[in-house]
Amino acid sequence: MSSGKQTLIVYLVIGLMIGFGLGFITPGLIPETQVDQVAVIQARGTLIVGTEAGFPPYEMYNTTSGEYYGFDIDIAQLIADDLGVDLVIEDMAFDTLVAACKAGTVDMIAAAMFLTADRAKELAFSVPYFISNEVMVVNGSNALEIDNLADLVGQDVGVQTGTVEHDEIQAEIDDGTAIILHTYASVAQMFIDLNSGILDAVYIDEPVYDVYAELYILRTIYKVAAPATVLYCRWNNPGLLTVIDDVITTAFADGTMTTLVETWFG
Amino acid sequence: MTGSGNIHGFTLLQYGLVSYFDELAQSFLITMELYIVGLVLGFSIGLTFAIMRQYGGRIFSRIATAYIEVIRGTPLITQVLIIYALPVAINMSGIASLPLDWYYYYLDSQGRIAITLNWPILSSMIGLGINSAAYQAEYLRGAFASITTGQLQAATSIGMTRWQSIRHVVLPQGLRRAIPAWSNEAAYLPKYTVVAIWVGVMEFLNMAKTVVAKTFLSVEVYLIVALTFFVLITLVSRFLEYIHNRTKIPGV
Amino acid sequence: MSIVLDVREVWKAYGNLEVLKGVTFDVGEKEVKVVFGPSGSGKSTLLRCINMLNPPDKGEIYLKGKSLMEEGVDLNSMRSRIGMVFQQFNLFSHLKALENVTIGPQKVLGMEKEDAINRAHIALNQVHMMEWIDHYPAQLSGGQQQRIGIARALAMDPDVILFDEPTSALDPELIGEVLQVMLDIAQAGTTMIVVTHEMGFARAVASEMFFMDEGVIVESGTPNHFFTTPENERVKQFLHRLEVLYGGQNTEE
Amino acid sequence: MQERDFSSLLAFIITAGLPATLLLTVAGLGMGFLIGLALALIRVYAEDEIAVIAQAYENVFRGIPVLVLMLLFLVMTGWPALFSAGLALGLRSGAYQSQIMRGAILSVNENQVTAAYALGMDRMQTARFIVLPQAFRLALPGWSNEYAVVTKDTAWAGAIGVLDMVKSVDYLIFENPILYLPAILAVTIIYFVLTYPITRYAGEKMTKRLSSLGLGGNY
Repeated sequence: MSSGKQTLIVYLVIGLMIGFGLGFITPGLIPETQVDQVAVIQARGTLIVGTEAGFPPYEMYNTTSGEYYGFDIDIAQLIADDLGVDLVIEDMAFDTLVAACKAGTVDMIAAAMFLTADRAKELAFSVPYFISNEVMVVNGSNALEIDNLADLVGQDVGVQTGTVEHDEIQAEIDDGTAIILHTYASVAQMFIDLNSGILDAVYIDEPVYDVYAELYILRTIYKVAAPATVLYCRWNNPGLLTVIDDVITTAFADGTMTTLVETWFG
Repeated sequence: MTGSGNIHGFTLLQYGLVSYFDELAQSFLITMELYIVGLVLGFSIGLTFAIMRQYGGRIFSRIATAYIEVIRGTPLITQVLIIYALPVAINMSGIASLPLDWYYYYLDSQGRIAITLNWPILSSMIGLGINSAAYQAEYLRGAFASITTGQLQAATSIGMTRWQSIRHVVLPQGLRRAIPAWSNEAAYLPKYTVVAIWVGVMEFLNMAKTVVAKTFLSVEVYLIVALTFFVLITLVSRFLEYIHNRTKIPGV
Repeated sequence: MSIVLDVREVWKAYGNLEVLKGVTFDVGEKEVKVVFGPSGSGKSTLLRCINMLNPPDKGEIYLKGKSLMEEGVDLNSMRSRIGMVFQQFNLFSHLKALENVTIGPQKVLGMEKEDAINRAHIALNQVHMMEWIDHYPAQLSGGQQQRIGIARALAMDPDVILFDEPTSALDPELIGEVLQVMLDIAQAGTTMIVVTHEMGFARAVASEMFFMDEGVIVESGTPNHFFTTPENERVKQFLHRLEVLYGGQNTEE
Repeated sequence: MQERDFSSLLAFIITAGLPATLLLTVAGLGMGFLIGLALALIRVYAEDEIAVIAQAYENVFRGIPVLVLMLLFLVMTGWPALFSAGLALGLRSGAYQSQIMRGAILSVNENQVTAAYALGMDRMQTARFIVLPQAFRLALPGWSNEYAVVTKDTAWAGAIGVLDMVKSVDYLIFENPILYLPAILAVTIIYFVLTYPITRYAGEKMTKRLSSLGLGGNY
């Protein structure tokens, strides 16, 4: 092969890479128009909700019936009912949820997702529907005690990729604390690894810890209030956001929310 | 695509992806570590099985064939997960309590711990090694098989033992002949190091996911990852081609 | 007698190597022309030039008065009127014997399947291969394959068939059956150009023979002329070598 | 919570995870076939300038981990994970199948083309009736290999949320962590059952059959 042809190939390859990248970014250069997402959803007949279904008791998968269930699923169902459409759950890795919602794969995220400034820049968020804590979990036999995250020096800590807990540990590492971070897509695998000794600690939402505490002998060594839990949807469809907010407010007003919280967290 | 009306193409600079360069570079070292150890391990195991399959007699040849077929017939992901889960299962069953939170590290320029080896990384390396071994064994065996029996007979005729003739006649010729096909396997192995993400190793793609989780620049970051792997594989491929051309022997 | 093929001053070179240096001859209807000569003399190239598989550099070739060298000639339809039988048979390996013969009439001449099969049956009968039509080429002997190759050419009902050393890749005991078929179709009135060293065949059916050497026709004449009074020294030597190789039968009579 | 024994575990993996695995395999292979065939024809028959584009396509899609491709398509297209995974597998398999087809086309004996031209066939007819039918047969062992590769690579789709066999293990181990290892072993065995018989059949029987047809190996 001549060197001229080789150069040509190199240019073409780079061109292809940039080309198929730009091809998808370009739509972002066009000013966004407001979309009546409610009409789209009602025409389609389904509300597509993104979640990560390995997060009890918020969202789980029933291996017998093949259905998704949990606190968030029930709330999503309330919204689907209000819209008069069927609920469709798209289960995906937690760290891809925001991108998937932005790209339009899902209409809404219901994944025990906390409200953060970074996420709010990307997606529109509902009124809070739940408040919980973040807890650092160790094995029952582990004598480790900490006062703050900086005391975790030299510890193997597991988090789910893309969670606020992940952010906090990463920020702690960036500040110079020598924490050994393990990131997981699957919370179930994370607890198995905690149990088998690969991890020293797991940093996770308190309600999830409560569920796993029934399976394993666990202990919390650190607790901090978590940001509010909200639902997310795209910015450019105020109609859908209004419906979501209305459903949550109504659920608080008529006692539905209290029942749900008691059912799943009681 | 945000409410504040950002032009997506410029967010790359605005968010300062550049500030994650250190983390990404460090995780890239893990990827390279996985690649090199996997390749070397794969070559050692692969060479052993190639010799066993070609010259091992009935039993050893059967064993080698079974190994190669089973590994080639199952996904790398489950292979790594099985290796990873073996001691985990032992610990969970309560039979023994294997220490799995050991690690080797060095301190980087900011004094942060940079992990070089722990159980997730080691199990990924072993997984990559035994997987690659099956493919490398097939390429090596193909090269050995292409050496005529005349060469072996000639070796026997001057009184060499079977092992001597393999060591001094088959290997020098066979390894050289295997280079083109072997290079292909060697050049494309970096792609498969991302399997380590399944067991939580902070390799390149996993760090990229962490950056995405903070910046939400998913398209940009994944494009950078894609481009990095593409450039890496192209460079390795070119390098091996260059080595091959430099070490040619006429008639071999 | 009308001229079927007219070859005028054909030149062909591969790079610096001149293979054909002005070859001129013609073939009349129902004539059999035999070309022979040492290897590398350009015999095969001549055949490949005639059906434009390797177009000549210069010269003229006319098939029934129509030039093959003109610009804009539909070469494919001209080729379909020139049959070719190859040294290595070149049967289509993925097709059974019958399909090898029908594919030309069906796909090139656009015939209906039944018509193509009828025509193929006639051709296959001529080469005595009807029993073997369901076999793949790899299941046939070389002689049988070559007979299918001849049938494939015959089924196109071409104006002329070119034979490129049709028996030289065959084991000696298989040559006879192929030569017999070639004799039969020659006697049935097929126009043929045959590159061969089978002098017995040449003597039996050739209307004219050409001796080629170094890209030119050195000598031409009837079989009788060659076997009794060849003029050129190279021809004499070549015929003598054939005699040594294949025995004295060539110069009997 | 539900306690599971090995057979009900196997039943769950098969009912919940296997359909996506099979669907992705079929989609990836099918799409890859069309792309691969087109690219191979371009590389063999088209002008050099265009053939280089096909080559660049191959290099790009062979040089990127399939999981990265899946993630890229997921965040770019806004399609469900299953589609993104299928697209990634198909585009990538196209690059590999192009190489398989190109090798097969090039190993069709030159004699066959000469004979076809001598019969009066044009380029298109020769490609369609002579070269491609033989090339498809010659490509069979390569394809059986690619089938195994695509089948195994569907496992990556679990990482972007497709409920395949590997992902189904995630759901199981929440309720039955002790089944972690058995479940992965079961998935591995199912993959082996899916791939091995076909590659073995194609690898041995098909090669023998091909050489009995005088195709492959002889030339």
